[in-house]
Amino acid sequence: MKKKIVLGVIGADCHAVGNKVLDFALTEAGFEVVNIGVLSSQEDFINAAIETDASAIIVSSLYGHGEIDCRGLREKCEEAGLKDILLYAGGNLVVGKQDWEPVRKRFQEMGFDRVYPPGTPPEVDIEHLKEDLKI
Amino acid sequence: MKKKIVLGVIGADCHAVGNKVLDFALTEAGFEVVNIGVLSSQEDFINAAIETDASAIIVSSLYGHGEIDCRGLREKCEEAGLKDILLYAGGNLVVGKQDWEPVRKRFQEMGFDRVYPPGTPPEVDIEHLKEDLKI
Amino acid sequence: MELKNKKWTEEEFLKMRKEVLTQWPTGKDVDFKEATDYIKALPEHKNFAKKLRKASQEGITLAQPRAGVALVDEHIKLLSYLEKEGGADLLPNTIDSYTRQNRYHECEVGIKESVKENRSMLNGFPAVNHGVKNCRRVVESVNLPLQARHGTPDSRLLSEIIHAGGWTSNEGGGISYNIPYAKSVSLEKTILDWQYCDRLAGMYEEMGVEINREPFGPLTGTLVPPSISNVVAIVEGLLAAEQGVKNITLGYGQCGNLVQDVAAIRALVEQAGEYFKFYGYNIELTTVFHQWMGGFPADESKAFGVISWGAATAALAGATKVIVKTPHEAVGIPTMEANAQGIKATKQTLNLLKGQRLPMSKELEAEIQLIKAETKCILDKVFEIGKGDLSVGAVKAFQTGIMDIPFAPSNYNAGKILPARDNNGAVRFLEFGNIPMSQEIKDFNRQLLEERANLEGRKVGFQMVVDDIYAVGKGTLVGRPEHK
Amino acid sequence: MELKNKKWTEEEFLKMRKEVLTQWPTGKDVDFKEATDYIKALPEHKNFAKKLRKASQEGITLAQPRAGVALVDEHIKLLSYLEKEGGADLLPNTIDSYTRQNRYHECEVGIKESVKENRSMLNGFPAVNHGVKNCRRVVESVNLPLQARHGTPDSRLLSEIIHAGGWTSNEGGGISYNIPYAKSVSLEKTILDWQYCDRLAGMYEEMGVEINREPFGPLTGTLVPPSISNVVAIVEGLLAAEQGVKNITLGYGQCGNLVQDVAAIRALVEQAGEYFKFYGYNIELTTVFHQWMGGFPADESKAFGVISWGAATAALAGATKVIVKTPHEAVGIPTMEANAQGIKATKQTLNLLKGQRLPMSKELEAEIQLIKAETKCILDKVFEIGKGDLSVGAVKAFQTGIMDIPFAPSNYNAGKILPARDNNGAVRFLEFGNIPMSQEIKDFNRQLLEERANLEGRKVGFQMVVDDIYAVGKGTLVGRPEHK
Ligand code: B12
Ligand code: B12
Repeated sequence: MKKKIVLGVIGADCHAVGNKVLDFALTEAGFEVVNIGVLSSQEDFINAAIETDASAIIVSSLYGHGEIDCRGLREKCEEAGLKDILLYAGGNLVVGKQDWEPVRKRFQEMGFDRVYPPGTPPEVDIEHLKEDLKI
Repeated sequence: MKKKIVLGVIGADCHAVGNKVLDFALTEAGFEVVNIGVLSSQEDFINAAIETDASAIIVSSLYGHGEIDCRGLREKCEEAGLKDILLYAGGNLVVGKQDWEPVRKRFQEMGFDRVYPPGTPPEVDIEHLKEDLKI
Repeated sequence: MELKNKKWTEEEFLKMRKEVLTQWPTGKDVDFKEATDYIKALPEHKNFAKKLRKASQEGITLAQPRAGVALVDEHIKLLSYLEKEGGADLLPNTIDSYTRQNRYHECEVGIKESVKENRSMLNGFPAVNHGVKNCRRVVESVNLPLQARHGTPDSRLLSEIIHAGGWTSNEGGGISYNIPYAKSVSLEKTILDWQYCDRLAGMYEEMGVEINREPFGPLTGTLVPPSISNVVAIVEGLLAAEQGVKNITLGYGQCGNLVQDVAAIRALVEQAGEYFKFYGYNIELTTVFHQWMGGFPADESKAFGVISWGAATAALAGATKVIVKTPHEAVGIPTMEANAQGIKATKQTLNLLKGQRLPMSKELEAEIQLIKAETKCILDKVFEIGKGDLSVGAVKAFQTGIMDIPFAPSNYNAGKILPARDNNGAVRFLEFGNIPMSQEIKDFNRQLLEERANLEGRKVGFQMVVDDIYAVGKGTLVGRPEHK
Repeated sequence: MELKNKKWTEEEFLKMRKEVLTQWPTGKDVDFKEATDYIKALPEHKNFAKKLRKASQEGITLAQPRAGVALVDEHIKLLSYLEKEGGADLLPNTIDSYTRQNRYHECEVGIKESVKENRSMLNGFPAVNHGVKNCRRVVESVNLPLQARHGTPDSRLLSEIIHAGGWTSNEGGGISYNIPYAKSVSLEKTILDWQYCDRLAGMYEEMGVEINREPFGPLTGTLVPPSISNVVAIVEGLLAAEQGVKNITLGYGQCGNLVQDVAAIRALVEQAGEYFKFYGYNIELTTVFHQWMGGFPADESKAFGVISWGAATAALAGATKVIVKTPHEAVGIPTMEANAQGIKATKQTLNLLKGQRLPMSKELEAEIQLIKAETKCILDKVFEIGKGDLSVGAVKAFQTGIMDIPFAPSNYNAGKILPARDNNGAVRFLEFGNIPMSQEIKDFNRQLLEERANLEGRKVGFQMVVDDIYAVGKGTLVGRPEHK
């Protein structure tokens, strides 16, 4: 059976191109993609994950507010009963060109399993998903 | 009476454009310019200064070997009896983009009265000449 | 209110205004009469419309960056730096994304966090939260005209505040600030809301205050065929004109093929001019060329190549201004220094090219004709379907996919068209969806893409589109298959 | 030996060679036969001529930096970096200025000082001092073809060593490496010495080893009118062809006006081709476009603008390769990083423009015709004055100012012509000196400059020239008076 993945762009972020490309790439790679699109709230991600019984949530944030928008997502997942669901985040997560390590750390402390710097190609994501989901 | 200035480009350096422009600007500013042109040796500078009884020697070096080419010029001037003749140097004096202060220091230690970083316009030169020659 | 392409009555406007100015506490500081006096008292060189007029007369291209941070003092520092060190000709105030969604409470959080963290936690300047007085502080602290640049579907309050704040230009439009920027906001609503913004600009004009309006040309910034963006530009230009706007800058985002880009700007000026004239509007028309708006290379030297080529094209096209990218584009909001670097590379290029234009040629002529023909196919249908009312026509056109913007996030966009580059890098239609083009045009577009497919030894298809999306970021214009 | 444009006999050559190879101890390591075997054994992708041929067939423009430091290991490190990080397509070995003056003793000093100071005290790679073996170490350490780039009036020994060292291209020529680079070396001597270098390349060709030769196009790099440099290029091309050179790259330094620059390259290819054909030489002709060779802006972002615009022009002109400047240009020999940055901005621009050409237009056609007509006026006279012998003609032409290069340091150059830009930035003749142009051409040049003078409210004169010399460094193309 295909693994289900919730995909979306969080917050007030309207960047749609990467989202469409990721959808295409993940689908090609054999996942069942539940794409909630841009401008999605934490609740939208969680509801989609519950409804579809997804194995992972992939959060994109391009526009710079990712840090504010992603806070508390892990906790809300737990509350909603999504125990140990995989959480990935990528895009242009913070405002400006910042050293990557501290950014990665901040997001991991927020509870993301994997965090990706700007311009990470979908292949990397797919490889890690396969690894983490043991496919 | 017009002050005489020896102008030239030292060493194996063939950069002629700045030399021609400097000649034009110094002449316009009221100096009598003795332009020995490019590819001039230390001896060429000294001979011209002696022959014309010049008040200053302006050494250009653009091509990067200025440091090697200028060494000993002050001493040779002294030996030739050109006591206290003004020595200026400018152009692109050293190889590469280097911190300016150490370069200036090295050239002043060689006995240059004034040393100029890349791109110094002729006006600066002229002002200083007038100051130093009390015109 | 029913959507119609008709100048709002004073009554309609004032009724709406009451509501608008209470959307956030800072709204109460807007006093229209006092604001017109304020703007009139500003020195001429701070008026956007006047500066554009002068540039247009002199035939030069002005450079404008994007820039905005959360806090007022920091923002002023940023703009002053771009003016002095960067040599910008026009200044922006890029508005943050929460403001764009009218989430002023979240802006407050962002402002507080920015103070606390001592770095901007917002991706722009929250003008509504800062209010009229602070907008004026900005205009008084710089020596150039100011514009608000955003992406706000409902920008009524924002527009009131920025104009009262002395900013004499406003970017946006009912289509261009909806379809690329929103997901579930109806087009009917955004066109109405932007009629409000246009009417506001029109009222300033009627009081003798020149206000420039600029529909957002590049849309999704990603492989938008010129005819698609020119249609939107002309529609928004006409809608603005009806509300009394007099000074309009129509925009276009660089595609990358020189001939196509120059043709797009020329076609836009000529065709928009014809439409304005036909419908009886007396408009002062200028143009803005956006340096490549899609994915950038992360390497800064490569980014400089992209930036400079955009500047060169803008000059050769004779655009009135160019919007400048920065060497940080691929990674994040630029530092003040990186932003100035982008402007400097741009200005150097513009200056080298001052007065130079791409001469007319067979190829340029043909491309202009093609873009105009494509544009007309769509516009004819929009007028037809709206039964003569352009605003209604636009709404219906998006419903039916007669107008359709590639890669747009909006649910109100059909999303059926697909663009791809031909062998010379010009953007063509791979899928037309419901875009009503003549068969001849369809065949021509197809033929060009088939030629590319042949050269690449593959089929015309979505992989080509994906490759083209990545291409500039990876250092080329056309996304060729890796091993070929 | 008497100067004649005639292929040297084997006897003449071998006699001279004996002398040449003893000019410095490293000369004795040159073994022609062994060298041909060595080059033949090198992989194809390290042959300069072959790589140019491929690029020419594919219609792409290659990027080549300038680079050279005093010590072999450092030099290899530098070139490898430019290859890998920079993405260079062709590699140079810029030779230091002492070698260029055959002052090998001073090179020794420079090499020792460089070891001591742990930084390069020479402005290039002293190939003669390092000898054949070290040149081979370089070629074996990189994956691209190598060329010597210098400015050496007498480059006979250098040429022997670099070719035996496996470098398959040599830049220079009897005029282009004398007049801009020397003060008191007679043209007769340099033409003879370069006949030697050309004959050497010809002998390699006869042994089945392809060697590329590239006359130095930009001359003094400063406002050189295209016809002046095209004349030199064609003359040196013909002189090389006579000595048996088969693979020639003719060059041109960017002036800055797009139409003029593209016209210059097209005129050069067409006209040189006609001359080669007329005189019965079968030459494989390619072109090199030099990014702006005059004074650069010190600001690195601005330098990127200049670099990228040069790259764009090279692509639009369809040049086979482009010589790349760096963001450090105004200040000093670039670091390895700055050098790579210049290449990256260049390659990004070239890739965006791949396949794009400036379409033919009335303006381009007219400019091509003008350049060709000017070039022909001079060349006709050169042949006439040489009584059919081109080498003799060239010497006499310089004596009489029929050929004349602006701002050149050589005593053998009349130095009577002055160039200045017209209102569009194209370089025109302000003073013709003794350049034999038709009255029509003279009047046309004058008219264009008068137009500029009118616009600027001043007289045509030397101040205009000075302003133009500084202009690009100060951020513009045309040197307008400050207050206007
Ligand atoms: C096109 C574009 C736009 C278009 C978007 C159109 C649309 N609706 O899609 C427009 C013009 C509308 C736009 C608007 C804005 N933009 Co914008 N935009 C871009 C741009 C140039 C390209 C984005 C793109 O499409 N790339 C191509 C796709 C394929 O790549 P991608 O988006 O990066 O996505 C890939 C990867 O990130 C990765 N990825 C994404 N998510 C995840 C998740 C995981 C787990 C993994 C592994 C990988 C991954 O995979 C994707 C597919 O390959 C980028 C800069 C850039 N990258 O060059 C700026 C950029 C993203 N935008 C930015 C900003 C700030 C804005 C604005 C706020 C306006 C402004 N201030 O200039 C508004 C945002 C409004 C809003 N509410 O969101 C900033 C963000 C800054 C930051 N983070 O510090 C950027 C980086 C530009 C910049 N340097 O300032 N933008
Ligand atoms: C044009 C040029 C050439 C032309 C010169 C033609 C000619 N015969 O004149 C050509 C192509 C032949 C050439 C050759 C070479 N060049 Co060259 N060249 C330049 C370039 C691009 C412009 C120089 C110029 O004409 N500028 C315009 C004039 C008006 O300005 P200027 O020369 O700087 O002179 C002004 C000021 O410096 C000042 N000034 C000069 N002297 C003095 C003295 C005083 C007291 C004062 C106050 C002021 C002052 O006033 C002058 C008038 O305003 C410069 C880089 C640049 N500046 O952008 C490189 C540059 C000078 N060249 C350089 C080099 C290395 C070379 C070569 C060795 C080749 C190479 N490796 O690439 C050869 C040199 C051969 C030789 N034997 O000398 C380097 C020097 C590097 C360094 N110092 O670290 C430079 C800086 C380029 C670089 N960054 O690599 N070059």
